[in-house]
Amino acid sequence: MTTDYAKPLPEMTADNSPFWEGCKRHQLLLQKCSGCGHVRYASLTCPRCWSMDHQWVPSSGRGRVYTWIVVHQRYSKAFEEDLPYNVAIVELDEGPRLLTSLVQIENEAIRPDLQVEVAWDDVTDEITLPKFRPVS
Amino acid sequence: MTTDYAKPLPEMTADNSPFWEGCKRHQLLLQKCSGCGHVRYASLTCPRCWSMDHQWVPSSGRGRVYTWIVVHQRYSKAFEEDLPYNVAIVELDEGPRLLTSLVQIENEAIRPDLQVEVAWDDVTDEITLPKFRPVS
Amino acid sequence: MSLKDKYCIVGAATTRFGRVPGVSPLAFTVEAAQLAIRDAGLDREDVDAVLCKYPPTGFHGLWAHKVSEALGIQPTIAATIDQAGATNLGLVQYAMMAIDAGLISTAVCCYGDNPLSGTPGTYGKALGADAAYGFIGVPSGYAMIAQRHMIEYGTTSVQLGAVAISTRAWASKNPNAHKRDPITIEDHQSSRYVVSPLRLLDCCLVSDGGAAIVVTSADRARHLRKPPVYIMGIGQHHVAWDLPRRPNLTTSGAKVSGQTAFRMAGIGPQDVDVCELYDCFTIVPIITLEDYGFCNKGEGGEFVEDGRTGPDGSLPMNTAGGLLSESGMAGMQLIVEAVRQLRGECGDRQVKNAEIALVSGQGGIMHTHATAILRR
Amino acid sequence: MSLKDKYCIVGAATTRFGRVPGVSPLAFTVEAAQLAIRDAGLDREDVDAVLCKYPPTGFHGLWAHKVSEALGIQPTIAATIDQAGATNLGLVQYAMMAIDAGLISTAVCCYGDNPLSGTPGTYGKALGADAAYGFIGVPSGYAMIAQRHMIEYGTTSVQLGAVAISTRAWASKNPNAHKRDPITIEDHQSSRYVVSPLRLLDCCLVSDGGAAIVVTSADRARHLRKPPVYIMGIGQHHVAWDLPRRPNLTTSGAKVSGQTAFRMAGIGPQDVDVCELYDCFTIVPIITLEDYGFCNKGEGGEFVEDGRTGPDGSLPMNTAGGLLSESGMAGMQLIVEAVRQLRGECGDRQVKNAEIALVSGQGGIMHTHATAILRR
Ligand SMILES: [Zn+2]
Ligand SMILES: [Zn+2]
Repeated sequence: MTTDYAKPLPEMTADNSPFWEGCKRHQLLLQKCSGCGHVRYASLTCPRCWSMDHQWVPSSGRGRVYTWIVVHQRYSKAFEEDLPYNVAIVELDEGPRLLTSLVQIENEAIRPDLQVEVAWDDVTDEITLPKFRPVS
Repeated sequence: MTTDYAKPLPEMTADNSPFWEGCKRHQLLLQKCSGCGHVRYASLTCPRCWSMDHQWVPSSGRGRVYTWIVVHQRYSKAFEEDLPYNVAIVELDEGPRLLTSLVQIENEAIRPDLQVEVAWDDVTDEITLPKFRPVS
Repeated sequence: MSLKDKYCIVGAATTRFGRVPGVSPLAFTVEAAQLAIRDAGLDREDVDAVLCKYPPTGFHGLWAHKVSEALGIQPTIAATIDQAGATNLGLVQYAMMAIDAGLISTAVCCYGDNPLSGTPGTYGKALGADAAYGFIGVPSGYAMIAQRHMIEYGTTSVQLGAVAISTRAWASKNPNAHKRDPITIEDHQSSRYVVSPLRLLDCCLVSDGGAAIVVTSADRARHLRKPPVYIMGIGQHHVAWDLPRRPNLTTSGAKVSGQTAFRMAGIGPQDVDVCELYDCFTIVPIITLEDYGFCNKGEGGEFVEDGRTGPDGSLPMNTAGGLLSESGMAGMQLIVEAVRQLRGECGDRQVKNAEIALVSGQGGIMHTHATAILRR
Repeated sequence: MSLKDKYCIVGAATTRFGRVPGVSPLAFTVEAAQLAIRDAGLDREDVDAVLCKYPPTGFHGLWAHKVSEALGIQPTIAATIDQAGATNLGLVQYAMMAIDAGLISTAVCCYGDNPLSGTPGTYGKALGADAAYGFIGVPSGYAMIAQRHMIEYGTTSVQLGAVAISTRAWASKNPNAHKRDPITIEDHQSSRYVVSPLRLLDCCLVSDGGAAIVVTSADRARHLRKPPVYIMGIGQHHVAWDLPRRPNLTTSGAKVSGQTAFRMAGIGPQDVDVCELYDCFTIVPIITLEDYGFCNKGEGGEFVEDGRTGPDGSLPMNTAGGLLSESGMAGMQLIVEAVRQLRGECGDRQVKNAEIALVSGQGGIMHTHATAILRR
C-alpha cells in the first residue's frame, strides 16, 4: 500500500464505484438484477430483463481461466519492470467474466480452465485490484 | 519577445510552416497557385484549379475588417488579463480572409470595412503573429 | 427512390434535464434509449441498429458500440457519426436509408451527456490555431457570424433577444425545462456580454440529460403503441469550411438542406404548423428562418421581433424551450418535442392542430446542417 | 429495395505507403481523394458527398468537414463515421444508401494518416479501466482472441505464421508495399513475442499513407474513364461488446455481415476469385475465413497452412500485401486493391480472370465488421 504507485488506476464513476468500494473491503461484488434475479458483472442494464435496478451481491471469488496473454512489448513505462507479465480473462463460477491478472503462478504454467480464486492487491489507499491465483 | 509567453501558439505543421516562417521575417505570405496563378491564404489545394502546387508570395498586408467580436468571458487563463479583447476576420486586398486581432484601436472604435494593415507581434523567438492596426 | 412517408418515428423520450449529478454520459444515453424503445412498445430484441453522436464532454472511440453493450444489443449496424449538432437528424436519415436498403428494421438513435455536472469538454476548447488570438469557445464563433449578420442586414441585439424571450416563454410551460422563469427584453439587454455581440441570454444552456428516438418502417409503425409520426422530408447540407475561408457567413446549410427536405415532403414553409429550430445561439434560428424561406434573407430579425414565434404567435417555434431554455444538449430533444407535438402529448404547451412539424439541426460553427419535416 | 449491382466504385487510389515524413493526415487524405476522383475521370464539382473515418493518430471533430474545406467542396453530405476498421466499408454503404435515396450523386470516401512519422495515437492507448492490469494496446486485445481460438480449436502459431508469409509473398510483387522482403516460417517463429501468443510478424504494420475511392450510380459509372466495379453485396454486423462481456470471442461480426453480403450478391464463397480480408493481426483472416464459410469454424488455421491464400494458391488473399505487409492503415487500401484486381491493373500480382472480389473490414478488438462483394 503506497502512495507512489505509478500504474494506471481504474476511474471511479457513478456507474462502477460500488464495485471498487467492495474491492477496498476485499469483497468481489456482482450485480443481482432487481427485476429477474440474474447475476452479472457491473453493467448498466440487465442482459436478461433490461432492468437498470440491481443490488450488489458478493461473488464466490472462484472461477477458471478463460483466456490469457503475456505482454512482452513495452506499452507503458508503468509496467516496464513487470515485463513479461500476464493479463487474463477469468470466468467466475457465477458466470460473469472479468479482466484481471494471475498472480502466484509462472506465466508458462497458465493453462485453459485453470481453477483460480481472488487474491486482493491493495495498490493504493483507495484502490484494491482483484487479481486471481491458482486454487491450492 | 519573451520565453515565458503563456498564450497558445500556432502549431507548426508540414502544411503551414512556410507561412509562420514568413511571419518570423515579417512577411505576410499567401500561396500563389502554380496551376492557375490564383492567390489564396494557406490551403492544401487551389480553390480554382485544384492543384496542390504553389509558391509563397508576399501580401500587401492591407485589408479591411470583415467581422469581429469582443471576448468578455474568461475562456482561458492565458487571456484573462486582456479581457475584454477583440478577435477579427480581416479581408486582405488580395481577397483572402484571415483570423487575427486588431491592435492600436479601442474595441469600441472598430467598424465594418475599417481599413487596416499588418502589425507584427513577435510573441516568442520562433513565432510572430500577424495582427492588424488601422491605416493611419 | 424518395424516402418520403415510408419511415416513422415510433418512440421518443427524454431523461431529466438540467443539473443531474452522478449520471454518466453512458447512463443518460442508455436510459433515454430504453425509454424511447419502450415508448414505442418495443423491446431490446426488436432493435437492430444503434446510432449515436458521441458526447462532447469527451471523445470515446466506438461510442455506439459501448452504448450497444450497455443496452445488451449486438446490432446489425452500430455507428457513431460526427456532424456536430446536425448529427441527430443525420442519424435519423441514416436509419431511414438503412431500412430502405433492407439492411435493418428498427433503429434507436440516442444521445446523452453531462457537461454541467461532468466536465465541459468541447464547449470551452480552443478553435484551432486561432487560439493564438484568443479565439476560444463556441460562442466566439457564433458571435463572428452574428456580427456579420448585423453588418450586412442591420440585425439588432434586441432582435436576438426576441428569440431568447420566445423560447423561455415556451419553456415556462414545460415542467422538464432546465430554465423556466420568463424573461423580458430588459433582462436580455442587461445580461452581460459573453462575447459581444452575444450576451449571456443569447447563449445555449449547458445541461445534463439524454434523449432518444426510434425509427422504423411505416408498415411496422402502424402496429405499435403510439401513433406513428411520418418523416415526410429530410435533407442535409454542409457549408463545411471554417469561418475565414467560408465564402458567406450569413447563409447556412439550412438553405440547401431545407430545399431538399421541402421538395421531398412536397410542401413549403407556409404548411408548417410548428418548428423546432436548433437554437444554440439566438442568431441561429434567425438565419435558419431566412434560409428555410419563412422570410427573406436579412429579415429574420424583424420576423422574430414581434413575438411571432412565441406561445401566441403565428409560427410556434421551439415549443419546449429549445437549447436556450429546455436543455443545452445537441438537438435530439428537438426531434422528441416535434414528435410529442404531433402526437398531442404536450399539455400546456400543446400547439393546436399541429399536423406538420419542421426540425433543424446544425453544428460546428454553422459548418453542418440537417432538416426533417414530420407529420402525424 | 436491394442495393445489388446499382452502385459502382469508379475511382480508386492510394498515396505512397511506408515511412513518408512531412505529410499531415489531412494532406494524405486530400491527396488520395484527388487521385481517386481523377482516376474516375471526375472533377471536384462532380462530388457531392465527402465521407471519412477520422485518423487514429488524433481525434478531430468534424474531420470530414476539414477534408471538405481542403478539397474545396461544400458537400450535400459530409460525415465522419466511427466503426473503427469497418468504417471504410461502412462509408461505401453509406454512399450507396444516400445515392439510392436520391440525396447525392457521387461520394468520395477517403482516409489518410501518418502514425509512423507522426504520433502513434490510438495504437498504444490503454484499453479502458483494464489498463490497471496492463491491458494496453491493440495487440493485447487480439492476442486474447488468438489464445482463445487456440484453446477452442487447437490453432497454432505456425498456422498464424502462414498468413504472414502469404501476405508478404503477395507484397513482394507490389512496388508500393511498405514491406516487400519475403519471409519464411522460420522468420515468423523466431520473431519476438509482442504479446504472446502474437509475435512481431503477426502484427499490423504502422504506416503513413492515404487511400480513397469514389462511389456513384451504375448509370453514371458506365460513362466514366475506368471500367465500373459493381457492388454486388454489402453487409455489416457488430458483436460490439468488450471482450469480457462478449459471449463468444472466436466468432466475429463476419458471420452475419458475410451472410448479408452473400445473400444480397446471390453468390457463395465458392464464387469468389480474390479476397482482401482485414488482417491487422494474423488471427483475424483466419476467423474471417471461417465466419464467411470458406471453411468450417475452427478450421481456418488448417485452411491457410498450406499456402492456399498465397500467389500460387486457390484463394488469392490480400494480393497487395494487406495490413501486414502493404500498409498498416485501416482498410481503405483493401477496397482499392479489390478494384484494381477487378480492373486488371495489378501487373505482377494480377490474379487471372478475377471477376468477383470480396473485401472485409473490422475493427476495435473485433467489435465491428463489414463486408463487400465486388464484381467487374
Ligand atoms: Zn433482470
Ligand atoms: Zn489554381
